[in-house]
Amino acid sequence: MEQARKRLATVWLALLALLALTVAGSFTVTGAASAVVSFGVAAAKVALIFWFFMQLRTEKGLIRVFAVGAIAWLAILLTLVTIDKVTR
Amino acid sequence: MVDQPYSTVLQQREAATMGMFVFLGTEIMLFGGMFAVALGLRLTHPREFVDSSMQLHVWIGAINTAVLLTSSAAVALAVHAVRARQFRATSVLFVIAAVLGVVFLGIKAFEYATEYREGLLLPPVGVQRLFMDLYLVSTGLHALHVTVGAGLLAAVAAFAPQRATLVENTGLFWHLVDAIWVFLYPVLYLAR
Amino acid sequence: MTDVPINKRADPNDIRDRGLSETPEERASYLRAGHTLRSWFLTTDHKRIALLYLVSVTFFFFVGGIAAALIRIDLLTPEGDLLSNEGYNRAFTLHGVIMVWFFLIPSIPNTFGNFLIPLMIGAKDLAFPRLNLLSWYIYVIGGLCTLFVLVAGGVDTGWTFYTPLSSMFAHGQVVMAATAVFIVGFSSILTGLNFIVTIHKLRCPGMTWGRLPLFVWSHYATSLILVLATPVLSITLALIAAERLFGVGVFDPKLGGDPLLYQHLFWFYSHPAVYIMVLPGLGVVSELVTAAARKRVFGYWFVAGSSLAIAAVGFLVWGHHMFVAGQSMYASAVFSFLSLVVAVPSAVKVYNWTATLYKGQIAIDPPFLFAASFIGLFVFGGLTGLVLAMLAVDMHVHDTYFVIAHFHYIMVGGTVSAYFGALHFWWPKMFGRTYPMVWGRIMALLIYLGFNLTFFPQFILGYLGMPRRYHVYPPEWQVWNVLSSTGASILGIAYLLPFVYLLWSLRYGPPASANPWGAAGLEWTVPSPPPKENFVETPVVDYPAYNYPMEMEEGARG
Amino acid sequence: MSALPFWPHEASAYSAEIDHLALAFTVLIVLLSAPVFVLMIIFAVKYRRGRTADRRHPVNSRIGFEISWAVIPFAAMLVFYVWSTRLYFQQHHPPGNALEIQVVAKQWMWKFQHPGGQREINELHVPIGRPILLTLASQDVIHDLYVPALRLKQDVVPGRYTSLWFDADTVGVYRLQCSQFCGADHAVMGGYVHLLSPSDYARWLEQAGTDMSLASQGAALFRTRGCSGCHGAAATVKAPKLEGLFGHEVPLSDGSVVTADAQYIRDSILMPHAQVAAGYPDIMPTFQNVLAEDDVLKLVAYIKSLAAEPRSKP
Repeated sequence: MEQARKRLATVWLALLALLALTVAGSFTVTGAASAVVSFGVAAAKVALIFWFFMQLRTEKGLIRVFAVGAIAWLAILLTLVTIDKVTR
Repeated sequence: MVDQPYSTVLQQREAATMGMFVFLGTEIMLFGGMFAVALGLRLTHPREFVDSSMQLHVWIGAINTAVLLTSSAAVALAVHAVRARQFRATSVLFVIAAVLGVVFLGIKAFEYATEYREGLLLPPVGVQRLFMDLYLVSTGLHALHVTVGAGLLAAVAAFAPQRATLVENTGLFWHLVDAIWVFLYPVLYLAR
Repeated sequence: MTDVPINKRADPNDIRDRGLSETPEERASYLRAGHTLRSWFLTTDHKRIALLYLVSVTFFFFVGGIAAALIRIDLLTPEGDLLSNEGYNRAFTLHGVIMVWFFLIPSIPNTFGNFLIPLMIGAKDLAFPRLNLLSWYIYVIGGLCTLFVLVAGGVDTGWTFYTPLSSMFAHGQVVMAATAVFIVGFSSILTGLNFIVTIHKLRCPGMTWGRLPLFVWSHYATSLILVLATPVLSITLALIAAERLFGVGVFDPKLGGDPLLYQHLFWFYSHPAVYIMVLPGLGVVSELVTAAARKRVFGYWFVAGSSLAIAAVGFLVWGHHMFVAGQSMYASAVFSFLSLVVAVPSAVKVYNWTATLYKGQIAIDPPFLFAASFIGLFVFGGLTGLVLAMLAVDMHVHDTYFVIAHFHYIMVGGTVSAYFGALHFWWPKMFGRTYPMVWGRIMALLIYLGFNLTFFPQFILGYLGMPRRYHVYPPEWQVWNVLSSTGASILGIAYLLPFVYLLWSLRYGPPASANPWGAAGLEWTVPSPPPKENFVETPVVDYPAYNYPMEMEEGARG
Repeated sequence: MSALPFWPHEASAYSAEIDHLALAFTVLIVLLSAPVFVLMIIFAVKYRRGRTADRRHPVNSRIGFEISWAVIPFAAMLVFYVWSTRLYFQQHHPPGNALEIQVVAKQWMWKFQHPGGQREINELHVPIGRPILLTLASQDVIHDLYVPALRLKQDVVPGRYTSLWFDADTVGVYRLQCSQFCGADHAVMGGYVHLLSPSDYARWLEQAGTDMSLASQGAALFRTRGCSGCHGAAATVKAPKLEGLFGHEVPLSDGSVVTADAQYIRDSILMPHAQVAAGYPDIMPTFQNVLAEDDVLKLVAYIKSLAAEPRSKP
């Protein structure tokens, strides 16, 4: 029990550290690198939230699939819109 | 106690969790439309998008992100508590999370007011106007979710902190509202 | 048999009673479990909610049908004489909005899906019965908003709400119409969510995925689209409403916005929505064909898998609505290719149904006739869809009557035939009464003839170059339009027929046995109409789907 | 024309090829769907319930069948995919020597501007035997220029230029229509394309006569709207010179490079802050509410006419 609470606190600190990293990144890098940093950090943060806060760590495989399924579907929308936009 | 179509408590709990995750998927797709608009806007007008983004208050956004992350951590602890049947702790943690949600809304309101004074909201012409419209609609929609979420947290804390499934599902909703902000923040504030 | 006086209550066990009396099954059924309005409007029984939907979608089908009638009458002459330009625009907009969101999308899933999924998988109800009722109320609120639009003067944007026309130029009730569609979207989402969880969690012991009826598979695929696509439409319409109400617009071309981005978002929902409309129909036809042939479906896993494949690939093809919209030609080439890919699973289904009939015991009853119409019209609609997927040909026929004919073959020829097929197949199960077969056969034939007469001429009109949403057209095209309107009146009469004989059967139809068609499937193991709790004892399944006896070579059976 | 038309006119070689494609595809449709119709009827008769027939050895699955009826139709489709996509790409690459005509769509009329300055409404006169390139702009909502006899259509999207080209070979008068729903009078937003022999076209140009070519009309606007005050030869303000600009690459202030095409010129006039040329201050006012789309097209024609002139040193 105590251990679980400690783990959640660690995750919380990690999230705040990632937030600091992404804010710092916004002042130092620009262009494509900036996008990589800010969205890489955001993805890491969301992964932590999903895995630890939302307890996907202990859920069954099916629930995990459902949790990320919509994200995969969103990727379809974003990818095909990008294909049109960059080749127009 | 098992409700009508179910035969076991476990089955009912699993159905509730699965239903919640499906619902969260619809929320992701709802905000996904906004992310697609942001992507389209940035691909068409990369320079103005970045310029407009730099006008926003990075630090206010950062503080708000920290507030939401903290609130999410409180909810995670509350779910932990309800599983240990510490209902009082669950209640307290949910109230903390709800209060942080209200703090988030307060900061957001202050930020809108500041932007209004600076003439950023509804600037007259051009791509910056499109960007600020996108900003308004997406943060507004998110703020609506925070309002609903904070209300749910408070209601569950007050009336039903012992109903584990309800506590967990409310928590899941709150985490997703947090996760969406985690993406909105770099999309809107940190484009460089 | 006509010697029994109609108003005499006779013995229910007497065959000449013609079902006038209440049968014991009916007395114990969900239909008699409470007679108050409250017992209907606050019910959480999936079967009663299905009937609530049946009544409400039928109502909207006829409201949309009246708009269609106005359109077809106006098109009888080349001049715009019945309706003004603006009036015609409002008629086809309402026809589209009502038929798409208030009839086609909820039609089969919310009535037959609701009624049958729990029965087919051996469950007592859907996973979230109260959510199911809420979903109906949301539908009703959305419907009332639409009726308000209708009364308040209509809306003139087309069902596609293209910006900047909808956001800056249209004069009608655009915000209210968008609100109506926004609201009814949540009804779809909740229904889809409910089905997904039900199918995952409430299958009875032994009901493995490999034993699920294909109807359930196709509703599972439909539900995935409902929950994944509908929210994108919601946000897109919310953006249109925000632009009209508050001037907060992200698509405004004057500011450098991109109207094509709106189209991307709209079709990301609305193309998969076509599969929301047709996948349940495909599921119905799988049931109808196997029951009519009394034979196991040919290639179960291919038919089941093709539903999921259609749902998945259906998300990758929306750009074929934008080939002439100014989309990048490379994107168009990608979308054109993917549109050919999505035809493969549809073809697999059709060929499998045909193969199912081989060596079957085919009964030429109304359900089979509807299924056969469906297959014929769906094949033709699907293949003309491939014509539209061809980039160069699409440049000619895009936004013409060719498109109108194509999607009506899918949605009216396909989905509506399946809807009536389902109604005729499961009517005895839902109400415990049988109807005169001959009337069902007549209706199926009338629909098939009327439909082809209505919509086949529109392919020719389209290739001749008649754009859609035109009510003023060159005189030399009048013959085709008159043919089409003639067909439409036959179709209109055919759609009214079931009101007579199905409603008649409710009182005078002979009682139906538990399994009047001799069909396989758990829903046929319970009494007709089913009791409130569906199954007195939870069933246990130890046999495959469509477990019809097979005729083997002599001696091979032993 | 007969009372019952089955087939639209073909006014170009391209139309004929589209018809060939459509007809060939129809044959494929028949080949793919006929087995379904024929077999359904045969089975329904032969295996009708109650009728004796050989029903032994029913088959419930055959992987070979499944794969063949998935793959063979798809392979046949691919042939058509290549054919039609090739035509579509060809349709997106106008030849360089095309006669350019500017089209402005607005609720609910079509305006056409010829290079010589001739203007017409809802009627378009063009010669056969040479490629014609239409540049399409919209003043308000999305419209769509559709000429069935040419088997061509293209949406006209506000905020950007789209284009359509054709090489007609049959003299005649053909219908043109708006095929994207554009509001109240959508159904009557049409007119005619007059495909003329080159000599008739020359005669038409003469009688439609105008004192000024499109480029000269643009030049006049250039002076009266104040453009020349900054971009003119005698200007003192630091503004990019426009001689020799069109078709060349322009370095922008953010480091990127764009080609100065019609779309760039249009955006620079209506949204001047979007793409600022490198080395110049961002001071140009927008002409968004001052100039209509057809005026902008005239200015584009004028600036294009300056392309031939030598580029002056900044």
